[in-house]
Formats: sequence, C-alpha cells, structure tokens
Amino acid sequence: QKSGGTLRVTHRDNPPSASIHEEATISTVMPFASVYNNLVQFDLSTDRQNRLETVSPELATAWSWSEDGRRLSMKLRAGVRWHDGMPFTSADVKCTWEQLIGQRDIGLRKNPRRSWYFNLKSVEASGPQDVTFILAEPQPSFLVLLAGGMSPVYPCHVNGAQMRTHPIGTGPFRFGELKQNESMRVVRNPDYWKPGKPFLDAIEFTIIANRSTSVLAFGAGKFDLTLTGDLPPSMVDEVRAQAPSTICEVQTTNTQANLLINRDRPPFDNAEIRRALNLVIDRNAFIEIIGRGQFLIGAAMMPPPSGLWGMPAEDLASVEGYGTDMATRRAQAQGIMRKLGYGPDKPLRLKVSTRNIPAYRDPAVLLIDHIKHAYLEADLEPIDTGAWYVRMLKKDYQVGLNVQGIGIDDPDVVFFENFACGSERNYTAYCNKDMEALFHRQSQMIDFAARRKLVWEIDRKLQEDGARPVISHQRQGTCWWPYVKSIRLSSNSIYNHWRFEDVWLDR
Amino acid sequence: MSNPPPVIEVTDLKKHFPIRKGLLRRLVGHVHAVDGVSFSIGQAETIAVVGESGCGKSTVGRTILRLIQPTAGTIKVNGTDITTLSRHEMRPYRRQMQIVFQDPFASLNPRMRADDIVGEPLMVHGIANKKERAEQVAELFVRVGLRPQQARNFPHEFSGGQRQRISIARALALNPKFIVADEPVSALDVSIQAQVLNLMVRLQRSEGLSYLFISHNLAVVEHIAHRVAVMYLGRIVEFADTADLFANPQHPYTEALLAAIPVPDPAMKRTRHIMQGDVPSPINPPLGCHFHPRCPIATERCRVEVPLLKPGADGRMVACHLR
Amino acid sequence: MSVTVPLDHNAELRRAGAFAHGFFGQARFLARRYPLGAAGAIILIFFILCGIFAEWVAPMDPLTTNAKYSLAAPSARNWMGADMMGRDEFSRIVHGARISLMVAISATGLGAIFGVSIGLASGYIGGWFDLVFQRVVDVLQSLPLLVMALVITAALGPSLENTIIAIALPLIPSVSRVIRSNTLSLREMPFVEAAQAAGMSEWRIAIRHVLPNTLAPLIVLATAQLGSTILTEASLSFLGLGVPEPHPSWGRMLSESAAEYVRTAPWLVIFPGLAISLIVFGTNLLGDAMRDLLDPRQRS
Amino acid sequence: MGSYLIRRILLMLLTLFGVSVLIFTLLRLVPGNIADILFDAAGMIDPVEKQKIIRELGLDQPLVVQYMQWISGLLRGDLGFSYISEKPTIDEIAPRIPITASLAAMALTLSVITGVPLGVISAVRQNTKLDYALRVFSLSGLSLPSFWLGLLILMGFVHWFGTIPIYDRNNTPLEQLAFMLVPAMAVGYRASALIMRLTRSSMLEVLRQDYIRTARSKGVSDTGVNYDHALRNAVVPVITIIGIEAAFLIGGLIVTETVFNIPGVARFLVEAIRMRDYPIVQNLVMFIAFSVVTINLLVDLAYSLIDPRIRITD
Amino acid sequence: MDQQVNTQDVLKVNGLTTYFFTRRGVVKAVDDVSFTVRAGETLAIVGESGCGKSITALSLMRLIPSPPGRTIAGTVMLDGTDLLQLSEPKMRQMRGNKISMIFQEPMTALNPLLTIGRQVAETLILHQNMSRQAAQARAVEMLKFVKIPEAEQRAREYPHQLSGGMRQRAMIAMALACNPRVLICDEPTTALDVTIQAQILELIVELQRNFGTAVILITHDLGVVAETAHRVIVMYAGRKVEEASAEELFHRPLHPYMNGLLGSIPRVGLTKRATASEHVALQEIPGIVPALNDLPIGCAFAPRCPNAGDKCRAAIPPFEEKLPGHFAACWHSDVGAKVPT
Ligand SMILES: Nc1ncnc2c1ncn2[C@@H]1O[C@H](COP(=O)(O)OP(=O)(O)OP(=O)(O)O)[C@@H](O)[C@H]1O
Ligand SMILES: Nc1ncnc2c1ncn2[C@@H]1O[C@H](COP(=O)(O)OP(=O)(O)OP(=O)(O)O)[C@@H](O)[C@H]1O
Ligand SMILES: [Mg+2]
Ligand SMILES: [Mg+2]
Repeated sequence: QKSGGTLRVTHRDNPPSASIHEEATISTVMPFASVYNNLVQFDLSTDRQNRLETVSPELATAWSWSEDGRRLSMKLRAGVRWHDGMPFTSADVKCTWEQLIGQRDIGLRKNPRRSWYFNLKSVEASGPQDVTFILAEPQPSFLVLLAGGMSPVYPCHVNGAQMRTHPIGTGPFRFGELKQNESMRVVRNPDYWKPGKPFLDAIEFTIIANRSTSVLAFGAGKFDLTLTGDLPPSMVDEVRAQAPSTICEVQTTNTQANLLINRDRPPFDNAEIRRALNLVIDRNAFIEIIGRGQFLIGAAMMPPPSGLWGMPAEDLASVEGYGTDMATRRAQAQGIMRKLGYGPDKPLRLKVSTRNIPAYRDPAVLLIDHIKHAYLEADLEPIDTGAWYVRMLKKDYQVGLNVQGIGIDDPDVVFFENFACGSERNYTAYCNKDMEALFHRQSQMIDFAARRKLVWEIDRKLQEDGARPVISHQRQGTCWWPYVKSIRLSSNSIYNHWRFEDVWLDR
Repeated sequence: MSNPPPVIEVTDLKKHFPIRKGLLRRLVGHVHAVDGVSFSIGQAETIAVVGESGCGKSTVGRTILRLIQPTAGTIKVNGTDITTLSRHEMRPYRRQMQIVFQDPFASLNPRMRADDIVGEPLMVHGIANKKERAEQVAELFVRVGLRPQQARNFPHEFSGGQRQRISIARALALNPKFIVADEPVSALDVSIQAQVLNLMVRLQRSEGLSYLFISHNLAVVEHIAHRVAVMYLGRIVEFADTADLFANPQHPYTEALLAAIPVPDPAMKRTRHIMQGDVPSPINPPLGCHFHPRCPIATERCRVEVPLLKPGADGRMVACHLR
Repeated sequence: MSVTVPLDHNAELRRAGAFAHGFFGQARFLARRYPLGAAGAIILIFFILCGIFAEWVAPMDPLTTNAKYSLAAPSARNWMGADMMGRDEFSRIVHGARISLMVAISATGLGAIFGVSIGLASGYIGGWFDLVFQRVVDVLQSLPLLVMALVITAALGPSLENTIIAIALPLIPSVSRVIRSNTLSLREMPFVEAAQAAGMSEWRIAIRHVLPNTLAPLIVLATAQLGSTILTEASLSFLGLGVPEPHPSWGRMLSESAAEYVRTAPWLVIFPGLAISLIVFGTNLLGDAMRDLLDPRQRS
Repeated sequence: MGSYLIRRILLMLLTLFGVSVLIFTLLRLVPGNIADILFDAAGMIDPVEKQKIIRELGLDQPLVVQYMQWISGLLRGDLGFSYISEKPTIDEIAPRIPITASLAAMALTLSVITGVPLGVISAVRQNTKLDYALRVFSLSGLSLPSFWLGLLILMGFVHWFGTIPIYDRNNTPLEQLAFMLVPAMAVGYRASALIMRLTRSSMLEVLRQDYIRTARSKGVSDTGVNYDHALRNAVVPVITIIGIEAAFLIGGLIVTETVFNIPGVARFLVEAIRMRDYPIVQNLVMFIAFSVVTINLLVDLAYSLIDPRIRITD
Repeated sequence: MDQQVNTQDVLKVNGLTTYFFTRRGVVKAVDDVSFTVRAGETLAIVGESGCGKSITALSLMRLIPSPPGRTIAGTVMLDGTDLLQLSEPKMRQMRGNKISMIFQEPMTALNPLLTIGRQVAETLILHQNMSRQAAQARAVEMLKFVKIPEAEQRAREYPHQLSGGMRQRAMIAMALACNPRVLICDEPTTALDVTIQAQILELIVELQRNFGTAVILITHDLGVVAETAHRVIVMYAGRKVEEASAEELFHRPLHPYMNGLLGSIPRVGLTKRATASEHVALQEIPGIVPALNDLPIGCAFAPRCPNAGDKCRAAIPPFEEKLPGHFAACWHSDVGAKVPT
C-alpha cells in the first residue's frame, strides 16, 4: 500500500448540493460521502450484497435492540472530531435524525427520505457517547437504513446552507472546493480517527457533461475512475474497446424504468386499456436495446441474484405481461383494443410524457414503438426537468415514463416511498389501505424467509394492480484503471461505498 | 394673365430641411433649401427655374406638388390654397398636377410593365374601368410617341428617351393642367433630348399645359421657357421673360451663368469672364446677399443686407442692391 | 491583353453564354458560370426531393425499433447502419431531411414574413415606430442568436412548432434591418415620388412599389439564412432542446445519445453530421451564387 | 467626440435595459421554477418546503418587485446569490469569464489572421482554381456544425494520439494556451470563413470602384492596387463583421465548450438556463449583452480611425 | 525621336478595335478607330452615350475590364512605341507617366481613404523615383498649380472634404504630375455645375498651353467641343463617322448624324421665335442608337438617316477625305454637306 496521490474521477453533472441528506443522487453521494461517516455501514469484505447481516460499526462501535424491538441503543466512538475541530457527540446524532423526522430544523431545505423514517418516533441522547432510536413498531430494516450511504451523521452546529456548499463531517476527507459545473475536490483529513487512513491526498471530480467526451478522456488516461454506475452497457463496451486494460464492472444500480399511468383520466381510467398497454410492452427489447442485454427483468424489488428481495424468475413469468411469448401477448392486447372499438385504422391517440434527458427519452421512444402494436399511437412529450415532477404531481399526463432510483435494496424503502398513501414520491398516488397494512406487516417481520415470501406476494399484487408497471432494472458500469486499488462495489447498490478510505494508487 | 387666377401661385415659399445627426437624431441645423420664393404660372405657360446644383430647384417643384411639406408660404392652385390640405383633400388636386423626373432609370418602377405604370394613376383615381383604361393607355402611348405594342414591356427594355416618354405618359394620364418637369432632358443624349423637348412643346400647345421646367441647361431653358427664374442658394435672384433675360441679364450671377455656357459654335469663341469660387453650402449660407462672396461687384452693403427681389425696368425682377 | 491572332468569336461568345437559349440553355449556362452555385442547387434539390418523397426513398420506417439490429454496422440491410434502437440510420436521415428542411424553411419563411413586414413598416412609417423598432432590434441583436433561441425554446418548451418559432424570432431583426434600409432608399426613389404625386395611398405604394423591389435582397438574405437556420436547429437539438424525439432530427441524432458511440458505432456520428454539413454547404453555395446573380453590386 | 461617447453610452444603457426586461420576462415564461428543480434532484416534492424555498428566494413577490430588486442590486454592483450553489453570483461568473474570453479572443485572432489574407487572395485571384478552392474551404467552415467538428477533432485525437485534450485548471498558462488552441480552431473556423467571405466580396466590390481604375491609370502595380488601395477600403466592412462575429462566437462557444468540456461562461449559461438559476442567467446575459454593445462601440470608434469619412464630432 | 516631338504626332492610333464578348453577343464597342493627336493639340471625341468613347480611351490606357472586353486589333503608337505590344510592367511605366487620364466622376474617382496629397504624390513616387517627402512637396506644388486654394492644407485632407470642382482639380494635378505626353479627359466636366465646368475647362486649356500636352477630350457637349477642341472626331455606334477641325465640322458637317445633332441642340441666342410663346421645333433625329451587339448590316446610322438608301443598308461606307482635312464615312456626304440653319 502506498500513500499519496490525487485520484481523478469523472463526473457527469453539477451536484445539486453537497448535502447528502438533501439529495438523492449519486452525483452528490459519490463526491461527498468521503466527507462524512455513518453510524453503521455495510461491510463488503464478506458479502458483495448489502444486507442486514453485513452491517458493521463505523461511528457507532456497538448497538443493541430492546426486548420489544422498539428501541435501538448505540455506543458512539469517542475522540472523534468534526473537520472544524468540534467534538462529535450523541447530540449530533440526535440532531441529524430529529431533522429527518421533522422535529428540528437545522436549515435543511429538502428531506427526500422522510418516508424511510415513518417508524422513528424520537432519538434520545443519554450521554455524550450514548444514543437511542425509539421506534413505533419493531423494524429490523432500520439498521439497514442507517447503514446506507445516504445516512451520514451531520454536525449539529453547522447550518444547512453551509452543509450544501461547504460541508463539515468527520470523514476521511475534508471538503476542498466545489466549482459549479466544473469540479469538486476533497482533500485528506490528517486528523482522521482511523489511524493511517486515508491513503490518498485528494480526490478530484471533474464534470464532463458529454458522456462520450468523458469516456474518451478516461480511456486516454486523463482519469482514474469513472462516476459509479454512470456508464450504460454500451459505453462500457466503448471503454473496453478503447482501453482494454481497464477494469469495468457492470452492476445493478437499483434504478428501474417504470410507467406512470394516469388511472384517473381517460383513456387509462379503463382497466382494460391499462391491461393492453401492459401486455404489449416487450420488456426483452428494452433489455436488449437499452441494456445491451445486461438489464434485468423484474418487478418492484430488485431481482435476484443481485437483489435480495425480488421474485424468482419462474414466479415472475406467471405475472401478466411478463410472459415471453410476445406474439400471443400482442394478439391478446389487440383483441382487447378491438373490443373497445380501436383498430389499425382507428388508433387511440395519446401522449407519452417523459423527462427531457436521454435516460428517460430512450426508453420512452421504445415504448411508443411497442404500444403501436396495440393501436396506441403516441407522441412523445418531453418535459423539462424543472417541470417534470410538478407535472407528475399534478397528474397532468396520460402515460409517463419514469426512471426511478431506490436508495437501498429494502422493501421498507421501496414500498413506503413509492406505494404508501400520501408519500411524496408516490407520483401515481396509488393508495390501497389493504396493501398498506401488508407493507407494515412485512416491515415488522423478523424472520427473513417469511418476510421475503410476503414481499413477493405484495410485489405480485402491485404488478397485477398496474400500480406502476416496471419495465426493467438497470445495470450500469463503473470503470477504473488497474493501478487504482481497493475499489469495491456491491451487487445491489451504487450508493454505499464511497468513503475512499482504503483506496490507494499503485503508480 | 390677370383675370383667371394663375394655375399656380406660390408666395414666399420656404423649405428648411432639418439636419439631424447622430443616433438620437438630434437637430443640429437646417438646410435652407428654399428660402422665400414667390412666383406664379399662367395657363399654358412655361416657367423655367435655373441655378446651380443644390440651389433648391427640385425642392421648389416638390413643395408645390406637396410631395414635401413647405416650412412656410402658400401654394395656390387655380386660386385655391392647397398648402395645408390633408392627404385626402389633396386627391382632386393631384389630378391637376404631375411631375416628370430627371433620371429615366429611377423614375419608373423596374418591376412594373409600361402599361401598368401609365395606367396606375387612372386606377387609383377610379377613372375608367379596365377596358377603358387599356384604351386610354394605348392612346397615351400614341400621344407621347411610343408604339402600343411595347406596352407590356418592362422599363429596362426601353431606351432612355422612351423611358422619359413613359414618364410623361404617366404624368399625362390624369389630364393635368400643370407639370413639374425636373430636369427632364438632362440625362438624355442630345439627339434624344430634342425629341422630348419637342414633345413637351407639342403637348403644351395641344393641351394648354403649364410647366415648371427645372433645368441647369440654359440653352434648353431659352428654347422652351416663357419666363425664367434664376435661383441661387434657395432664393430667386432674377426673374424675367426669357428673351430679356438672355439678351440683357441684370443680376451679376445671371451674367456669370450666361458667360459660363459654352456655345456650340467655334466661330463664337470668346474670352469669357469666368466666375471663381464654389457654391457655398445651403446649411450656412453667407449673410446678406448669398452671392456676395463670388460677386465681382459686391459692396459692403451686400455683405449685410439681404437684397429683395424687386421689380426693375420693363417688369423684370432682380434681387441686387446694385442693379 | 496585347493584340494577337484574330479571336475565335464563337468560342469567346460561347464562354460568355451568348448561345444559351431557352430554360435549359440558360440553366446550363448559369451552371457553367456559377459551378459552385449549381452544385449547391443540386445538393439542395436532392435533399428536398428526399424530404418530399421520404416514404418512397427510405427503405424502412424511421421509427420502428428492432432489438436485433441495435447498433448494427452498415450493411446491405442498413446502408448507414442502425442506431441503438435498431432504427435504420439511412431511413432516419432521409426522413430527417424533411424535418430539417421543414424547420429551416418555415423558420426562415416566418422570420422573413415578420422581418419584411416590420422592416417595411419601419422604413416606411418612420417616426416613433421606427425609433422604437430600432431599439428593439438593438436589444435583439445584442444577444447571440443561439442564446436567444435557447431561452425561447426553454420558455416555450421543446416541440417542432416551438423550435421553428425559437429560430425564426432571432432572424427577424436582421431581415427587417435589411428591408428597412432598402425601403429607406427606395422611398427616396423618383418612382415612389411619382406614385405619391399621382395620389396613391401610402399602403399601395408600400405594397406595389416598394415591396417588390426589396425582393431580390430578401431572396439573397433568405437563402443565406437557410443554412444557418439548419445549423441553429441542429445546435439546439444537440443541446437537448429543439425538435423532440421521435422525429428524426439530424441534430438530435448527433446529440448526446448518438455521440456516445463515437467509437463503437461511428456511423451514427458521421452520417448525420455529414448530412447536416452537406445540406448547409449546399444552401451556402446556392446562397452565394444567388447573391452574385441578384445583387448587382456583387456582379463581376 | 466627448458628447458623442456620452450619447452612445446612454443608448447602450437603453439597450441593456431592454435586454434586462426581455430576459427577465422570457425567463419567467419558462415553465417550472427553481424550487421544483431543487426538489427534482431529490426526486420528491414537499409543498410546505417548496413554499418555504420560494419565499426564501423571494420568488413569491410580484414580478415587478423581483425585477426592481434585481436591477437595483445590479446597479449597486450586487448580483445576488446563485440559487443552486448559494454562492454570490459574481463568484460563480467571474472566474469563468477569462476562460471564455480568452477562447473567444483566440478564435477571433485566428479567424482574422487567416480570414483576411485568404479573402484577399481569393478576391485577387477571382474565378481561378485557387479562388474556388478557398471558397469551398470557407463555405465548409460555415457549413460544418461546430459541435460535430469538435467531435471529429476529438475522434481524431483519440485515433492518432490516443488521448484527448482536457481542460485542467492546474495547467501552466502555456499548456492552457496549447489546450485552448484546438477548440479555438473549431469555433474560429466558422468566424474565419465568414471573415474570409466578407473580405473577398468587399475586396471585389472595392476593386470595381472608380478610384481603383484611377490608381491603375496612374500606373500603380497590381500589388499596389490590391494592398495599398483596395485592401484599406475593403477592411472597413470587415471590422463590423468582427464586432458581430464576437457576439456570434458566444453562440458557437456554447456547443464547443460543451464538446471540449471547458468550464467557461457560455456553457455555464446553458446549464443555468436549464436549472432556472435566474440570478446567474440574468446577470450572465446582461454581461454578454454588455460585451456585445461595448464591442460594437469599439468597432464604431475603430471605424472612425480607419475611415476619415466617418466623423465622430460634436 | 526628340525632334519629332513638337512637330510630329504624339499619339497615333490605327485600327483600334475593342469588343466585349457578352451573353448578348459581341458588343463592338470600338470598331476600327484611327486617329492622331499632336503635341499641344486638343482632339475631341464626341458621340452619343454608349457609342464607345470611354472604351476607346480605356483601350489606349489598356484598362479594359477583361473579361469580357478584349482589344483585338490595332496599334497605339505613343512616340513610336506600340502601347498594345508592351508588357504589362512596361505599360505600367507609361500610365500616369507618358499617358494619363481624368475620369468623369470626381466623386468616386479618388480613393476616399487616402489624402489628396498622398494620391498626387503616389504618381511621382511611382514614376520619378522621388522620395516620399519630395513627392509630397511636389504634390503641394501641383495642387497650387491647378489653383487649389490653401494647397498645403488641402493636401492633408481627404477627398470627401473637397467640393466636386476641387476634386476634379486634384485629379488634374494627379494626371499632370509627371508631365505626360498625352492627357485623356473623359467627360471631365459633365458632373459639375456650369460655372465650375467653365473653370475646369479653362484650367485644362491653360495647362495644355503651358505643358504642350496632347489632349484627348471626350464629351458629348458640343458647346465644350466648340470652345476647346482643335480637331474633332465623331463616333457613332463604335465607329468613327467624321473627323475635321472644329471650325470645319461645325460649319460644314458632312455626316448626316453630325448634321442632325447640330440641328437638334437648342443654342443660347440662336433660338428663333416669332413671339415669346411660339417655339420653332428642334430638329429631331428619329429613332435611337442601335445596340452595339446588334448592328445593322450597312451603315449603322441608316435606320435613323433621312437620306438612307439601299446602299447604306447594304454596306458600311468607307471613311474617306471628303473635303481637305475633312473626313467622313457616308455614302451621301454630298447631301449631308449642307450647313445647318
Ligand atoms: N430630403 C432632404 N433632406 C435634407 N436636405 C435636403 C433634402 N432634399 C434636398 N435637400 C437639400 O436641399 C438643397 C436643395 O436641394 P434640391 O434638390 O432642391 O437642389 P437642386 O437645385 O434641385 O439641385 P440639383 O441641380 O442637384 O438637382 C440641397 O442642399 C440638398 O442637399
Ligand atoms: N464591361 C462591359 N461589358 C459589356 N459591354 C460593355 C462593357 N463596358 C462597356 N460596354 C459597352 O461598350 C459600349 C461603349 O461604352 P462606352 O463607355 O465607351 O460609351 P461612351 O461613349 O463612353 O458613353 P457615355 O457617354 O455614356 O460615357 C457601350 O454600348 C457599352 O454597353
Ligand atoms: Mg434637382
Ligand atoms: Mg463614357
């Protein structure tokens, strides 16, 4: 192992801010995760899959559950200091999570993961090194939530505005600078509490908006590592062609392309038309074309083997719309549409709305081509990023094509965020009290196998309800040169391993 | 010329063009293009206006036609004051007054056919229907000596003299009583010039037309005009019957002007008295008599006092302190 | 220059085009006189025909995706290869001609119509209208065309119509400036004064006498603008605004998504770029020749 | 001269005022607002939080008030804060200006030093093979989309050198200059082509003038006629195009900075428009407009130096 | 050669022929034109617009725009040297030095971006190997010579700052700077006012007297011709149709065109009318000048000629001496030879 050197990383766009708690994008997490520490984290040395079993200590040295499973007490590491010199205590932990559940305002503007903590009632700090999370119901996944890359501990004495522009953490690297649309830089924290770490002097993220330019630059050796999970399989091929010696890993990014169908407005208030639409989508074509054969077919939960909770393939195949025989499915769909009075000469005209960026547009174009087989003649309506979520929220669309990122491969996250009544990210406003009861039930189950069975059941029901038909689960690549050592990626998340404290350059 | 009112009567006509400069179009001065001009034109009479370039000849013509708005003075047509008539009120008078321009190339719309050019005034005044109009146009063509077969040609297909005939035909279309002819022959060749001049004279005889004939060619003026107004820097300096003026010029400027004309007869070679100096700018004309800086006989008085155009002997008008 | 053997008059005359008679003779002469312009006209006509008869020219539907041919290299089936969606690149380029030309011609036309109206009014009415208009033109001209187009598309949202508007709007000032100055000089022409003397209404004079005489500079300007309109559309599409999918717009075909295949599928980068360059090249060649032909000051 | 300048400057201010109203209005027409975009990154919308942000940024005020606030700030030299980075707008814009400015200057210089001589040669050798070749060359410059040209250049770099030029702030000035040369050529090609065309036609026009015939009748040699008499007259209109082209360049730079990933203001502007970062967009647009009108003023002044007929008096 | 100068012809033009090859056919702008000019003599060329006067002059200077123009035959002997056979650099040494020219439009004939002084000096630098200062000083002298007031001041000014008359004077200074053998004046006064025109003509005559220059004066103003020219040639449709001394020509025009021309111009003091309101019609030449690319087969004037007969329409009349020193190209010169009254 060698110390020193600057790791040069490509980056795709301007991070909305440096404040991880306020964002849900890898653009913020990857460059700034190294500034912070979590209470706990996933240990990759034993298992590539992020799961409850691999949760290991970071700022919390030990933890224990109460008998009723409603109290999680943690022992915090002593002698840790924030980058500005202030000591790290339980007050900071209390502060952070109280902010997340809306009990305190330290100036964060947004709280995208509020739905994760539906079950957290309060946080108690009994001593400087002791903190207890008090839950309403038992929730084994709670530790998983704390271990994700998007759950760092924030300092209580720094306000939100500063966290967005010049964050203070306890992590191995200190914030260096953030130049809009240009670059981000973090520099070694000499006082890091893990002795001897980190190895790197600094990490520099350079924003290159044009992906082909960035790949060319990486292939030319101008960069050591690419933004994780940013390269679609086709680009990975490109990199491999240009620089065969680089290491590229394609992994499930925990993002899925799904359809937002407006069931409150014609024509999709008609369940039959929704069915026809679902039948006629050739998921394999998406996998082949956009995923270069690497994407996965799945339901709401990430499919195995990468994912922990997804339905097994044979179960999935029996869900309507997942069968492999396209011809029959098309005939079925056409039958439905004919019955409703549509046909090749009298197609149903509609609009497919999507966000005006390639990752959304490409599948939407494919979708439009597919649904032609069901006499659905669609135009694409590209919506500017600034208006996209508002339009979704106002339900001002017929069919929307959405690409959705999910922070952690966990049913609590997926269900409560996307399908619970009243959740902010439940764009289709799917609200089914019976299902919601099931969401809570699975959340409280301690037994893994039983819980997973229930999750499968829930997932099947969601698909059959057409709540938010999933088209594909994406897999994308990360590439680095062989001299970059100790880069470890997990199989079911791109967010959780960017502390960079073990990474070193063998040059 | 006493009883019926003169066809045109101009009294103390002034036209000062504002000079605007810069982007804000600030007024920085005036061009005194016409500075107090009075005269009248009788029935079937030709008044010529001569003078050096920029002395305001064209401006007088245009102002009379109300193509530009006079700064001061009055213009009467057959005794009616038209100085302040609106565009609409002007319309009937437009039919009585027409204009022919110098440049036979620029005075015809290159994108219209000859018969359309000639017939258009008829159309806009709602005279005659289409068929009658065609007849009238054909007749006009004949009258000005153009072959009606050429009616559908474009202006560039005509020679300069023919173009000038088209201009005249257009001017005649509305049966005017009065035509401003702004250097109608200056751009034409000598051999063509005669054709046009003869045509104008013929028309005057047959139709009783009155002309304001603007020219700087004194020979032509002598040939065609009954009376001549000599202008210098916006003012008339001498106004007299043609024969009198040429035989016996009164104003020193007129003298110089006549002396400067080369006579096309080598036998008449003479030692000429050539006036020196350039025409001053009409923006800041010299004080007093405008002509005094170039005048061989100027006195102190000429420098300060503006000479009035006053009737001299035998009904001639001269604006000179000394004559 | 010095006097030499008696010349072959006929050869000299042929060179000067004296024997060019009839439409084709004239065309042949003009083609020889302005070889570059003729090449431009041929290129443009070629693309226009492609655009009009796209359905017949293109072997395939430009919108039909096909996983099997995703990123297929040029072959007998896909002459210019296929894009990621397996759509035939050649068919898309053929249909793209229609979109490009439609945007370019409509935007230029729109810009010309408004530019001419405003320029004519401004030059003819003068006074406060002109003064205000001049200042508006100052404002519009102090911003780069692409920036204006960007802000306008952002404001209106991406669609075919809005792209046309966004490109047409910034064209208006330059057109109207030319027309205005032309009108100003035409207004001083004796034939306009003659029309006034005949008592014609200003309206009639403006329409019948001034407007037709601004046509030549307008045609010259419009041909010249056509190329830059195509480029602006391409740039807008490249930046992700402009004509939306799935219309096969060349600029978009070149933009981000296609640009990712510089190495694995260079045909996706080369052909649309070539198409844009070629058509703009054609219009520019033609525009130059038009200027030589119609603008007497440029004639040699 | 003094009062001429003052009047020109007043007019410039009027134009800039127009630009400010225009850009302000256009931006408010854009659907969606900064609050939505801020939330968008997080993929969630919380109406309460959204209202809070809108209030915080003053976006709930009537447009007139917002406009007045912006303008009065601008006049005081206070450009406000970027919505996105929350840093002072000036700190965001200022460091990028030299990058774009030097790129533009370089492109312009390149285009002038190539365009003018080639234009002259093309005119002097009118209708020869050389002329045709040069015209095709220049028309190509006007026809190649600059982003495509940029891409091709990058492809070439990868192909032949196995590397591509990447902007790096830590480069030495000399390296920086060398790096800029490539994108400057990519944008400059168009400008060069334009200048060359204009020089050519202006030169041809001048060569037809009577005074050129006069010069020939005095026995001046072709070189003397071309360079001493004609070129001097021909460059006058070319100077205008240089002024206009400076504005045009900014348009070209938007795509070129994107392709070559240069962190200049041109690309930044597009990003800011996308992000509805009004303080950035508005002030940047004002800056661009200011540069353009200033350049135009300078061009007009240069005019009067070259052409004695244009008098800037009173 | 030196002895010849004063007694002999300075410029001998023989069979000069310049055609333009255009889309509309061959424009025979100058067709077989010959003439001679002696030192100190003024030869006037008159004729209608477009008859080839300027092209004749430009052919002498070898400044025909080519293409489309070509001088395809003839000799131009200047002091025994055929200008048409000179190499271009040699010809350049002639222009402005031995043979110079003044153009019609003083507004456009001067380079707007160079000072008057510099433009005059340029000729001197080119042909007399003068230093810039010396040339500049000499230029000021020349300007004084052509009676430009405040010459030092004017030398430093630009053309737009001068009036039309001044500019034409500057042109003359420029043309005479090297004391040329031949000075061609192409309508030097047409664009000027009558009073200024007289000044300029007087100046040319005076300078010619001082320098002994041979002057070719192109004009269509017969008055100017009558007052200044020694000999006159009349051109019609690219050909020379008459040549005589000025007195002779005006007294006894032999060619019906010239005859008609003299009849068609109004003359001051000569207009006869019975009363003030009664005009005597001017004599008209009917028709128009034929296009030079489409000349009739015989005499070009035949279609407009009152005397034209079949012979005129069949063959071009030869140019011959009809009276001593009076040449004309007409089959009916005896008919045309009556004095116009
Ligand atoms: N529209 C105008 N605006 C400003 N000044 C004008 C305008 N029209 C004419 N002038 C000026 O008025 C003066 C007189 O012009 P006008 O055309 O009447 O002269 P003119 O005697 O007809 O001259 P010319 O013989 O050259 O035709 C000139 O100095 C001219 O510059
Ligand atoms: N570049 C050219 N191309 C074709 N024809 C030309 C060209 N230049 C002159 N001509 C023709 O040559 C003929 C003679 O022209 P030139 O200029 O000598 O006439 P001019 O006698 O000087 O007439 P003006 O009195 O109008 O000056 C004209 O008929 C003209 O059409
Ligand atoms: Mg006039
Ligand atoms: Mg001539």
